[in-house]
Amino acid sequence: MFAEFLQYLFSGVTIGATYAMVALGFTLVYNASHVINFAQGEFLMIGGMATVSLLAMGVPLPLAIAMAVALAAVLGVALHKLAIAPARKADVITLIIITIGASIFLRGLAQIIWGKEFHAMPSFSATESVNVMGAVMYTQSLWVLAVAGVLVLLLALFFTRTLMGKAILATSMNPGAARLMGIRTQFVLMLAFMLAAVLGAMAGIMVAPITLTAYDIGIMLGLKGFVAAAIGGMGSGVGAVVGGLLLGIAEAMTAGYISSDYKDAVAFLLILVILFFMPRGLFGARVAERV
Amino acid sequence: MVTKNRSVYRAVLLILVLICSMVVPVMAAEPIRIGAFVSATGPASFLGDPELKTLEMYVEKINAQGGVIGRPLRLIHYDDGGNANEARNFANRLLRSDRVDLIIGGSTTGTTMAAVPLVERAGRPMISMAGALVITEPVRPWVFKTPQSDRMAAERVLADMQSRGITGIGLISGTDGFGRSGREQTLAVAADFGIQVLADQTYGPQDTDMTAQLTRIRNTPGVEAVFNFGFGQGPAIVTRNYAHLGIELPFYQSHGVASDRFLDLAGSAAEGVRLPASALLVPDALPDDDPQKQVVQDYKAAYEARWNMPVSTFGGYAYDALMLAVAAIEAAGTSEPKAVRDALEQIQGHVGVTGTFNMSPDDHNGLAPESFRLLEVRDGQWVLVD
Amino acid sequence: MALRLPERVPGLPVLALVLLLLPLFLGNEFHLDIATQIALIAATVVGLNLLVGYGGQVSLGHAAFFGMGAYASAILTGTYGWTSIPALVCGALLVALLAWTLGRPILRLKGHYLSMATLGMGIIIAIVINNEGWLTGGPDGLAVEPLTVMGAELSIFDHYSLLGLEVSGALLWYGLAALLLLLAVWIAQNLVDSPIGRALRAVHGSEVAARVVGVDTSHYKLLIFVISAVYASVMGSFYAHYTGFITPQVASFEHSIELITMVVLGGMASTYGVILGAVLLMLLPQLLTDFQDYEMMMFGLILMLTMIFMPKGLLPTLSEAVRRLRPRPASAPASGQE
Amino acid sequence: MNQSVQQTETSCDDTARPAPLLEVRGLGKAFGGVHAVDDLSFRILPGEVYAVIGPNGAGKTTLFNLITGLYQPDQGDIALKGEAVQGLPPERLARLGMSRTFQNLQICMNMTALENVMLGRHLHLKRNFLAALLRWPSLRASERTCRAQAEELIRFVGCGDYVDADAAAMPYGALKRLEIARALATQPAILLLDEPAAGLNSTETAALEQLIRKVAAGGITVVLVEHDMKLVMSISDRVLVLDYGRKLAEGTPREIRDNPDVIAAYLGG
Repeated sequence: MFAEFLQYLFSGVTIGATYAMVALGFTLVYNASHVINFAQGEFLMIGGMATVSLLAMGVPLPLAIAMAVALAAVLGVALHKLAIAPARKADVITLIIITIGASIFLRGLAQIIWGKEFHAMPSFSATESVNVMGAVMYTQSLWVLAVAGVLVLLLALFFTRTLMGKAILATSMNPGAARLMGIRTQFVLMLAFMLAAVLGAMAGIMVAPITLTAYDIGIMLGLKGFVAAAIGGMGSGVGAVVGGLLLGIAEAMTAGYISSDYKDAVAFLLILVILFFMPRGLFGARVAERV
Repeated sequence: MVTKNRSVYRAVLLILVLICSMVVPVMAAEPIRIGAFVSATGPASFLGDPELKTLEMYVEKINAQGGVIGRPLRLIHYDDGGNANEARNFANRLLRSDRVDLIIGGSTTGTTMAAVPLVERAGRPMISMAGALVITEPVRPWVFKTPQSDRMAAERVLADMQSRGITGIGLISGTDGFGRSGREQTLAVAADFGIQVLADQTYGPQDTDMTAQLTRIRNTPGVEAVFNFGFGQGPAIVTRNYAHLGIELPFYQSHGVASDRFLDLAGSAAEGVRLPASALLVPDALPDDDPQKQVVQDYKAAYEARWNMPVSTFGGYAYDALMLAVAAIEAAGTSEPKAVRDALEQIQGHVGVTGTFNMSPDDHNGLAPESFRLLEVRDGQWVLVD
Repeated sequence: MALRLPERVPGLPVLALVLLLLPLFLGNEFHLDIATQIALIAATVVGLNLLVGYGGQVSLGHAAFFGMGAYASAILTGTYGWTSIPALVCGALLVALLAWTLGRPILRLKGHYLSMATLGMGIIIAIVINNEGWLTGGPDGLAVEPLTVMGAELSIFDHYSLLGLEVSGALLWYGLAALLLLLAVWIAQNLVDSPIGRALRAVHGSEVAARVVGVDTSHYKLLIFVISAVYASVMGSFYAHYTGFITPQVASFEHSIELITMVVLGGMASTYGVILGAVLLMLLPQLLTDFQDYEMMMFGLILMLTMIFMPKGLLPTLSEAVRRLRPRPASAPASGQE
Repeated sequence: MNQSVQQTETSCDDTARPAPLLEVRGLGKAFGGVHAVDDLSFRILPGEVYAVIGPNGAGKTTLFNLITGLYQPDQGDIALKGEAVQGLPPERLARLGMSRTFQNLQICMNMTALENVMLGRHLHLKRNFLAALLRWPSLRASERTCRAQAEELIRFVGCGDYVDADAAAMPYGALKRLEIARALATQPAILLLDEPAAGLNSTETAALEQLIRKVAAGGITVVLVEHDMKLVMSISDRVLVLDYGRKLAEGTPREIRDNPDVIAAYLGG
């Protein structure tokens, strides 16, 4: 019984950590620009696909990862410079449609470059799984959790300890005032997009050995990341992490104990229920409206 | 102001160019017009991509050899992205705008069925590359298909389980059309083989982890084997999760994974997996007197040389569809739809990649269950079991 | 008293004229078929625009209502042998009830949380349609009976004699779709020009302002949510009868995104703009087929560029440009040619 | 000034004075431990012009938001025409005759000036759903009347040039007056103006003063938050001075001007 529960938990935490990284990407961009970047899932795809194709060319794994992340970072900056910045005065929903256009474009591009097939990436460690109290865990899951943990920690340090991180926070709270204080908001925005792309790419690379990867894998993972971010409360870093883990675990538990048919429905039901009681998610800012 | 005007001007230009590009292609009387709609992108690109590649390649080949009944073939193809409504619209475009003589498509049951009413009405033969039984049962005058039915696949697997003395199984299937239909057929015929489906789990086509479902199946008492009905990357992940959980029970897949790509994706986890598939995956293992041997070897060699990627049985469905069409046009001596349809119905002993087709007015599929070979993965290779 | 002529006075007859003359320019039945579908989808989008464009409430799950209407008609006529109109009305009532029930908690949310909730609601409905195969036929879809009105069947494949003229069913269907679109526009504009519409637009413009002058904003949000859902349901029913075959994709997240994209692309709060948006987005897949593998990339690119350079949508941007050109016809074209 | 105002200038324990239009008792509201409004009580009599002043952050706008139902009070009562109204949403208060303007303009920029004011007539219009859907003649007639009334009001506040202009295209000063026109369109018993003169030049302020006088002369009770002391002192019947959310002083402009506490607070005491 317990082994069963543990098995669902492992599976949920692994996928949940992925969702959390995607959700953090959403949160970063949202905080800096109040844009929901529907292209966030594509960075995941680009990270995974680029790494796979570099590996196939004989590039060693660490270098391949670095190059893939760099590629995603460049694309993140390009997304901001070419698509978001020129339209920054547009309606929120218009910006959403722009990011949807961008995600379709990136997917179309990836499909031309890398083809439509799924690709497998070898596990980072030689042994593929370990046994923990009767439940089995991918060693890759440990990689996912470790990397997610380190990234979250680094982000937290970045925002609390560095000037640049504080600048991003200031910009998110009040762009006008931040500009007056001499913060270059455009640069901060660009940085946020870049960091989000890096996060997404890292998530994509880490889970690729478990999930396989293809040009269209970003759609569902991106959507789930958005759900996780909303569960946690848009703009809250802690919320993104908690939301991601919660979503992953809820899915695994539903598939295990209730119904695999309605696993995804339960995830979305969860968000409806949470928003019903907490209209700004679990950790969303509760500010009084200024009039 | 100036830049704003310019951007408006540019956008207007863009729209104009787009609208102009809609001009209907000029009618050319000479070639035989073959229309195709496949799911070359989207969730079913697994199917549509090799299908389209096969069609393009063989239409070229046939034209290089002088065409059919002295006329070149002209392939007009559209990508429906796996969307049934797009498929319907493209089928309609093929019928009414491109005025094709014959249609090959769609890739999935949903896209095929969406086009069926239009095709039936327009009276043009359509050869589908989708698996579900409903496409050709009941028989519709103008609709044919090349893959074996999913029921046939289920029966083949269940028969093998029966021969191994298995009486209780766990079923896991995708929630896409292929998996749903396969699941229904399996549930419908399992009892005929004295087999009980004790666990019935599903996974979404985009899911990335099926450990929970498999854990549940493993913990169901009485399960002696597991059968996965699905296509795309899902079954590969299921296979990896299966091995990862260390489940020792016999594991069966459907023909939905019958491609070398599956071996790449599932890796060592695929060891011992059994599945029904056409001869295409084991061309060299076929006995020399097998009539399919030559056809299958040729197709595999040609496809892999041209596209530099492993063949899949789905491309084989397209190969068969095209060759059946060519055979029918040759037999009819014309591309007139009614004559071609009648000729298609008369085809006997046509050796294809998928199997040997014996069409009749009551059977628009024409394949016998024997066309499915039972394969097992051993040492990373497909091996013929019987 | 100088009564300003409302914009709707010239708009509707022009639209009617365009719809009337359009069949003369369509090359073949395929074009007519696409035009019919565009009209039905455009009518759906006109309804969605009431919610999104005028009311300022984003819905990322509207295809679910469209799908429910389509499936209600398909199932009630096909499985239970109802005639089309009662099935359509029943579907619309069902959707209205659902939208009313769900709309209350959902519409309390704002901004991205509202998007999220509508998205979740839409996906749950799509999952149910996909999973309950015994009722809906599952992912492989469901064939739909032709539309029957007072015992007469309207099939695109038949020919009918109308006032002594032989008319194809396809043309009749086009006429019906065109009428539905005109009706949808007429009703939408009536609503927008009424006190209700004003209250609704005020919700978008400034919700506090609306409240302090006595507008019960949550009531109006709910009202318009239900209205736009009913629009979608009714058009979904007609669409199902027209195409004769539906799959869960009609209710999918992708379809929802498509619908909202039509609104934003054409121009929010512009009834004729969103019709233009529907026309373009429905034609694009047909126009881009020549690009083959590049189709998806092109589609994304066009979507992105249009929204970047015309953030207000096509029609508002174009009409603004025209307005700007008019007073100084000499200088404007020069700047346009750069 | 009218009679009731004369009476308020007599002492507070006068039992014969008229019932207050608005009465606030022990009102309190805190944001994260900071008391924006703290145990505040005052009464506003029908027909008077009542000003609320105080340094920045004294809780003036919070007070307005509490009175008009945008914020929920933590404690205390608010009575409008003798009826307890604390906690009621703004749309209910509007029905009871309360209307207001905002410090940061709340104009519907997606509508014309006329439509903004017609919106103010919302409560007084037939809002039959079917009539709207099908555009019945009765609805058209009522819309025509409404349009005429709205135009009248726009001219009344001095924005006659902008009747058909898009709100987004109007200058700031005109928008401030437009907001007043919209508030007047509800036919309020009490009108709350939140810094109506902020951002206006001296000519515009003078015009505003005239407008407020005209409104008050029409029998509408006016409550205003304002920084422009000249304006406050010239048009108010009584003034309430807030400091840190508490009542510092209340009285006629003359009394306030001479109040040592107020002088201390204002001159950095």
